[in-house]
Amino acid sequence: MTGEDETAAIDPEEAAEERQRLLRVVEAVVFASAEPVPDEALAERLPEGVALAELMEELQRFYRFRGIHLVRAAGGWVFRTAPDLAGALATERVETRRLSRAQIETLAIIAYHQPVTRAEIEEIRGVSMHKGTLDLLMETGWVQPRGRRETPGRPVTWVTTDAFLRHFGLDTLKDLPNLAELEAAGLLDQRPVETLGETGTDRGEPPEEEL
Amino acid sequence: MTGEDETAAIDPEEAAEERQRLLRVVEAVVFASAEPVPDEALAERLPEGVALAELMEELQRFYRFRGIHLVRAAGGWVFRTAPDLAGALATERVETRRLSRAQIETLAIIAYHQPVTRAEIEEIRGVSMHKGTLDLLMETGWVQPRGRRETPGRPVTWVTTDAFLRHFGLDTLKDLPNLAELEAAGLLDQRPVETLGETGTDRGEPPEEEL
Amino acid sequence: MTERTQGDLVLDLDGFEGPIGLLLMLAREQKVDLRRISILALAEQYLAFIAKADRLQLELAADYLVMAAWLAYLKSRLLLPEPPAEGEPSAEEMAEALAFRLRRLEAMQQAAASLFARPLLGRDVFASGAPPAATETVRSVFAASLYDLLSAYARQRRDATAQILEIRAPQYYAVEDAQARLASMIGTVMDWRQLAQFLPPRLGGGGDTGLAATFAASLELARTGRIELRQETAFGPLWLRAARPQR
Repeated sequence: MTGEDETAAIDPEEAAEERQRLLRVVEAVVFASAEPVPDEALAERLPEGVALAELMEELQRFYRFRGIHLVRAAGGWVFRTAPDLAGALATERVETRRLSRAQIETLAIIAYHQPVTRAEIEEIRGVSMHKGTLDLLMETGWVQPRGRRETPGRPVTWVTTDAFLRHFGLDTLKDLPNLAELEAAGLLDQRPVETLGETGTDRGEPPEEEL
Repeated sequence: MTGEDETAAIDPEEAAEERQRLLRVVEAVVFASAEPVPDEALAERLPEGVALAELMEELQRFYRFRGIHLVRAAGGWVFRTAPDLAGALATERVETRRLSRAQIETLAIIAYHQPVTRAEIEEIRGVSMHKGTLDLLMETGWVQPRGRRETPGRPVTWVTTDAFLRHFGLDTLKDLPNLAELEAAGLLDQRPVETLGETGTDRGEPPEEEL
Repeated sequence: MTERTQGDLVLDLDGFEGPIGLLLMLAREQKVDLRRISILALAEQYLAFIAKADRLQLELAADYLVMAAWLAYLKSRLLLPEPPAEGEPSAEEMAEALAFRLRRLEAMQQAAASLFARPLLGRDVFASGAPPAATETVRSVFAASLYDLLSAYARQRRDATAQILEIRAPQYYAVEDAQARLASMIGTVMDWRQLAQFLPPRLGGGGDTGLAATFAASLELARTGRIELRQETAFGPLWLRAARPQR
């Protein structure tokens, strides 16, 4: 019996079923593999004479509009999530970070004294500012540089943002209580403020250097 | 404008497209996750009011005859290769340590009787437990001690883990095979058989079973 | 020991899983539903098994012998029914308790078989081999309340105010310093000069400790003959000059 005779003897319905089974096998093999599966490795799973390229093309076509795609990568076949869904797949892990004492003081000085230069902040605080302080405050989205002081060197001046107002529940900067009001609220009393320990950020930023 | 007006305003074609997009999103999310994805995690990705159950049913139906299936395991959705392709995927098989008969029985007893103490397992099996039995089951990651029985000595009780559910393809413990029948037959009752005091751990040093 | 005849026992030592396990194995030989099993027949089978093991000099664990004794007792109770003593279970209750244990163990053995007959992960079905997509991003939320902000500002202002009120540590001018200063200066001074001219400039000439220390130093230098002191009136200015070298 020759191969040709055998092929001819196969019931077309059976042949379609067999093809479907082979599609399922390569689908499962590619799915289960940790690495892209090369053509040769897939061909090994299939009976002699099966056109792998056609199978793969059919499978690829099948997944074309789905959430996962069958793609070629690193010399083999692999399933990947559809590139256009990258945004929808992105998950956010929210990490709560506390501001260090130096950072929140700087923020407060910017809020009360804006527009204010870095040197002025340092003068008010009486200590030099750590490099990362303004960077981190920028990261919070609560401060931004705006304008320059028309003095020698034309230093940048810092202001608070709308996000600052939103975060702290203020309508305008005028809502910030003045010193007298802070005093009346007892905020100027001599007592340790423990709610703002020197916790710093999770990044373990070094404390500011005192001058 | 009322909500009804808004709904009515939606183009049916657009709605179908949006539904297709959501299907693709959940498909990709489940595919991309290392662990079964709980309904809540999927619902978070979807707009308010989308019937997740329907989406998942449609997706599950879509994969029903494919080489990979969408299934429930350990309280979430996950893709797995089709069980009937096990033979074709034999090369992917992970060699796991063969469990002894004693270990297999002990695992079943923990699964069906949890939380269950070591003494209770011994009582059911009618033989004292070999030291290594629970150790090895712990090593598989399928069982763990949790809680204590509030009886004299406060013995530790044993339960199965999520890894057990994943490995055995169970969504929840309620999906244990024949659970309802066993319960109905009273075979899972906590029923100390005091008329047979000849086994168990009360006696000094029962011989350990053969492994 | 694989020879198997009707009613005979199969001594399959690998299958030994305690007396209850053995009883269950024997019960299966009866090939009837466990709910209809004859405990009496089972007890006889078990006792025959133990006797045979004994003949073959197989070492059986104590559990098996204890069970044998208990079954012999049960058998006698079942054969010679008599009302049980006060508080003691009847023979039927004892038989039922044993039957329950057999059913329960059998149920667990079947459950184990059903569990392992499922499509198992890593054996029959496989998870996606692809590493999970690295789609997680970390978003930082900064925790700071208005209270934090205001109290920080208030504290900063309070500290700044406190700095202005700070009292400086008093500066003390030591006699030793004054003596060294005076000695180095006087070497070049040939004329009479007022003591006030030798006060350290840091204290602006008016510091009490500067004056007192310099005065004490001048007395010491005069005592050791290095300078000469002169005062014309009481409370008048004090004059000093370097001592004339002795001829």
